[in-house]
Amino acid sequence: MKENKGMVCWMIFLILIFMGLATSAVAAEKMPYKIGANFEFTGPWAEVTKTLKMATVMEVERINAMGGVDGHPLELIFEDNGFDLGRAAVNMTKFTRDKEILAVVGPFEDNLQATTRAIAEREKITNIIICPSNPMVRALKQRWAFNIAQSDIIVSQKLVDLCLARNYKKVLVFPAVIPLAQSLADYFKRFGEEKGMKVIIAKETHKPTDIDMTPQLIKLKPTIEQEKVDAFYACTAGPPGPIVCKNMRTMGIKTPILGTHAFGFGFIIALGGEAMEGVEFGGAKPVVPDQLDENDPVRPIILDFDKRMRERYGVGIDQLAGYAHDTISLIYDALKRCQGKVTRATFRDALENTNSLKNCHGIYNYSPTDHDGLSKKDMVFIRIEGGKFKRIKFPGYE
Amino acid sequence: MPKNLPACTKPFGEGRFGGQVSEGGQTEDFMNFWTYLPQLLSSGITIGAIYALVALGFVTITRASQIINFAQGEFVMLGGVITFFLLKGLNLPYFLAALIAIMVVIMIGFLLQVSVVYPLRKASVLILIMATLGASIFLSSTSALVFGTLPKALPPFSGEQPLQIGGLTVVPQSVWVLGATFLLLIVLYLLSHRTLLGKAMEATSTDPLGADLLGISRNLMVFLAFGVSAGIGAFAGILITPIFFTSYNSGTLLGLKGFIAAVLGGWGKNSGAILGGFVLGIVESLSVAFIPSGYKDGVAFAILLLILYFRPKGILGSPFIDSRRW
Amino acid sequence: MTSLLIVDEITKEYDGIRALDRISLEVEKGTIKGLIGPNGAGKSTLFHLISGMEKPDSGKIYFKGKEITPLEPNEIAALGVGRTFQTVQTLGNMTVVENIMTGMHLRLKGGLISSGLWLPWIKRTEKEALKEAKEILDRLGLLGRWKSPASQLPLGKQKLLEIGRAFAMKPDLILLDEPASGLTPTEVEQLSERICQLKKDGITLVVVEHHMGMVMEIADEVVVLDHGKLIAEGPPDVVRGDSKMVEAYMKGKRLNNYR
Amino acid sequence: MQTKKEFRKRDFFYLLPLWLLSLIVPDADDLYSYRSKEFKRRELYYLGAVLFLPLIWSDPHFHHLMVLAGIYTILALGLSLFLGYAGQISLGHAAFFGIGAYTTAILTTRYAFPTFLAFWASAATAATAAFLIGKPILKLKGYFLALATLGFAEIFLVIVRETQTLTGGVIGIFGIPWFSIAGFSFDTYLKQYYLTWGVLLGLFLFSKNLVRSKLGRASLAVAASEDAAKSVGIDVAQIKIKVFVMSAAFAGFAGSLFACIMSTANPEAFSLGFSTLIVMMVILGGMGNLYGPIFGSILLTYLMDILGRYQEWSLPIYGVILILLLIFFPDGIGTRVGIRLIYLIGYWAKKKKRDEGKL
Repeated sequence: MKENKGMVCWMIFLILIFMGLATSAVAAEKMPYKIGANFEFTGPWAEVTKTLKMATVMEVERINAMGGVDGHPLELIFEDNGFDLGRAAVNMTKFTRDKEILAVVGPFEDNLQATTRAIAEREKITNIIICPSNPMVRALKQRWAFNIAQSDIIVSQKLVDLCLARNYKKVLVFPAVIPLAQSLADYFKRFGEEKGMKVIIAKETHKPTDIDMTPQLIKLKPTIEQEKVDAFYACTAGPPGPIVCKNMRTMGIKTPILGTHAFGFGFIIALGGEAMEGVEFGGAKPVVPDQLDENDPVRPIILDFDKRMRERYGVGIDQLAGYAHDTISLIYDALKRCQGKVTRATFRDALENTNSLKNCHGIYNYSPTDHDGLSKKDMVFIRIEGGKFKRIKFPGYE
Repeated sequence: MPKNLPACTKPFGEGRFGGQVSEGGQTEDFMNFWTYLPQLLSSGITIGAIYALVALGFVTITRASQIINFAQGEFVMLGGVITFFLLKGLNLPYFLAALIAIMVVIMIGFLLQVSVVYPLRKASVLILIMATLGASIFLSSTSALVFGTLPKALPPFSGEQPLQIGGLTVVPQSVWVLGATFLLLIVLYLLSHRTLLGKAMEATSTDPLGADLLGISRNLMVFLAFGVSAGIGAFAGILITPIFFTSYNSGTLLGLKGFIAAVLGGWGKNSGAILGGFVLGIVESLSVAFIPSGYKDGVAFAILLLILYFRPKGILGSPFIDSRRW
Repeated sequence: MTSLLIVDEITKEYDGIRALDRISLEVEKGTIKGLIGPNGAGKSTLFHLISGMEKPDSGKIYFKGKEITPLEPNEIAALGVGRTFQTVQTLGNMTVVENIMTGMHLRLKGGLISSGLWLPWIKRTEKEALKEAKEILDRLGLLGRWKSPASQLPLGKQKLLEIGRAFAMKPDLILLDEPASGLTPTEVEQLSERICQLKKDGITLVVVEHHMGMVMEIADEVVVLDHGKLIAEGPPDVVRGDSKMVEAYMKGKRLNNYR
Repeated sequence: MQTKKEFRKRDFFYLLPLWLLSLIVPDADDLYSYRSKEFKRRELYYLGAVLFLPLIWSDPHFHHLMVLAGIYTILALGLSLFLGYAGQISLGHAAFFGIGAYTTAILTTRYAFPTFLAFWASAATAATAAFLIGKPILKLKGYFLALATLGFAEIFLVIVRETQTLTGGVIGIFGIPWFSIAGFSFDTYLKQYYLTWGVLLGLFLFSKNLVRSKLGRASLAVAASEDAAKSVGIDVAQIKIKVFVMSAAFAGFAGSLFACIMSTANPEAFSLGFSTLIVMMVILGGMGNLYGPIFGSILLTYLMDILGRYQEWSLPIYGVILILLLIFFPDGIGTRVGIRLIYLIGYWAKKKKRDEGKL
């Protein structure tokens, strides 16, 4: 009995000492720069978010292994917002409360981005948003919000170039009821008609959850035949793309299919099977890491990143992994360029002054008027052949 | 690079393609609608068969105990997803994978009954609804965790090449679906009308006390019913995954549609479930010809409201509607 | 028409079986009518028809000279027909006093908004209602437990409470459906006292009862039903001697076994 | 002898935290006791907590969380009138919430309404919609009523997605101004906190009065036994409609506040999952008890926030917790804990008396 008590006292004493040592040890090295990540770990985007998490974690560990930003390690803090508006906003507040957090990455869902960006604007914290596809959100001229994605404007311009190269004069657009698809369709129509094409946006639409597009296609088939459209633009993202292709081939429509840059994922081909053969779209460079030009400035970065991803997780990179990589390296770059004490304000200014930073997706240039970064030159034409993404080139359009 | 973003300075919605639809986009001329009627019908019938299968799952449980299992759709999802996992992950032969998947899902059904429904057997309707909804949340999110949220596509049973029957082209898989549906219907009919077990299940549902007095264990019957319905669900899932991709969250909507089908045909009747399923599928796919396809999901629920208001018994009439619970 | 309630040639069928076959009877104002008969004779069915819970296949029902056959139950209740149920249906999720005040529903005023804002007149009405309800409980001898949940009362008290709820409507006619079933003899005594009190208040009653002694004691007139047919009617003493009734109801036994 | 001492010690251990709990946990016999006008001391505790907690614990995250919880509570309060008192089931209240939010969004962004007017307008719109939909639906019972309301919610979502010219379709509506009364705009979380909980307090008093009035008794009677209710002349259908419309109006208020505070309205926020969440709040808090919704919604909002840390696991854990809570507290945590509490206190008091008697 007594011995036990003595033991306990000793234990507690030792533990206290150790804790003291530990704290002092922590205090010795420099405080980490914290980055909040406000992602949809559950809900429809879970898979996407998994990729983002893997890539970001890997990059951060690499940077820390290299000694961090002049001694300060980077630290990521993940929060799940469960695809829910309220929870996303609350997470944002939670991050802003912690004074050491310099920036918040995400969320991924368009409808949540509007709120978090508003909060970021109010609380004066940088909010880096991956793939803001909602035109209303992306276009909000906000000081504290930065976008990492090919804006739907350049995607549409690239696709118009593809049509011109292929000499498609008349294109039928079959849009999904998601913000990305809607703005893509609008911009495609505008730029296409500037270039003298005839773009028909079908009244028929489809939901991301639709499992069978045959009825809509049946209503579109007469249009395709009467108007003799040269190409069919499946303006959608995710599973509906392959479904559309499959149903079209099943119905025996032979029109060539154009896709969005959201077609550039392995699972799309896996779902569509041979129906996907011959689909063309303008995609990002990480989709075809091995087929870039020798003199492409971003080629080494992509190959290196691809190698490390394969070593660590056994999967190659895709566009999203690329976005994650770009996010972290942008932050790293900005932190290095911060003058004096690193605060949220100085970090934001440094990030806004990012200039010709080479990254997976291309060369980033931020400026007070432009928070989008990428340009049309950072995209390539891609065709699906033999169950693989194959880069195609056209003289004059690059 | 300076950007002009006129689309974003526009007021919301206005000028999105509610407004700016071009001339050729819509085909109101019914000439060529009638020519494509068979095509619409065939796709409607395929989906209808799926709804019918899901509805059968609901009905089976209801016949044994007047419970609605809102997790029914998840059984369908799990059937497809687990088969995919076994097939692609463990490289099992197709038939074996399907069999194991069905077994696993049946086990899950048993577990669901034991862990959720049995403890709440005396609880009110509301509690049961919420508990099964919670179960469906758990199942779907867990499958997302284990198998990933990417949609899965199984290879079709026989060939990818669409058959040309007269004017219309049919995927061979839909023939499989139809055949399997009717096979299952016959089996269930025999089970519920020819065997003692089926009669016992029905007895427990219509008159629980009497069944108890006859020495039929009600809980056992509910237990078995959950297993059977889970099996049916998994079967449906395996059938549809080659045609329509199954992803972790496709269960809920399918479950609701299946329930609507069951109510439409006549609540608590196998034949009603089948009929309702086909009617719902056909009406849904035909409705697209007359209204913008965006409203397609609304159609099913509109049908639900109408049928509940004007004829809650459903088309074939229902043995359970009179009971106080409905 | 002098009679308060007139049932005229009503027939009710449940898939083929005639629960009631062209029954007609009259209830004078201020009397107690006993309604007896073996199980399945259609007594409760008759009550359901009168209170509008079910609709007759043919025939008409008049109350205060007004036809009430097509009316909804709550409308009939609004005309002044209160009733109790065979299986006691006190509102278990409320206190005893609230049960009584629920009975006063039609007599209280108060809309959605006004009662939500608890405007002065609502306050006044509620206070008066509470006072009156307590008086009623006092008469029923339940005032001691006015705050306890109704579901916690013993069966006898619950039956009393149900009668009290019906009485709180200030009706002209109360239909009592087997008020004495499952009660101890002493409780039955109390019950019959209360019923007689109600009669003194000038309320007409129709009582369905198996408990012969009680019916014969309190009823002014007795009606005997058997398999949906009215086989005897008249004052208790007359009916008691009636041979048809004896062999239909008593299965040939002597009646005084039952007294 | 010694064992007895230990018992007393253990009781004491239990009692201190339980007494503290009793300040936040709704009273068990609120279920039954005649709903009296005068406030109890416990209610003053609640009021004090609501007023001063944010000032004492001034943490924006806490404020923001409580703002959300307050909005959900308003919605759950309305639902508990329909669910707990009238005993009907509705899985479609997210739709009324959405109607409220969209009314505010459209009125303020398109027609530059002052938010205060839009606030009332959204409640009116939601109530009207409830009246129209309720007339046919409310004759159903049990499962079918649940399914019908659910179907209504789904149809509402489809309509919102499709009528792009009005609601902006899936893109939604952005830039809704802060809630403001006479130029005073609620732009910080603290102000929003007081706004939300002020509205909640008003609606709470309103429904407290409603519940102990004629209408409340009638709806309780409908829940208990429709036959009995009819037999005393209660028009069951009318009562159901009234309560349904009332709860829809509450949902409209909540939706309007939500739109103002989130400054955006889009269809994703009003799906079936949200209806489920709200119903869970009502059930877990304890039905037929006006404190239940408050307790339940605060509980679940915090639960969701804490679960956010367990990234991928949050949703499965949530599902399990829901099921377990339903199995072990089918009549609400609040009620259950309250009853235990009272039992224990009573037991302890008795025991004390007995011991004194012995000494």
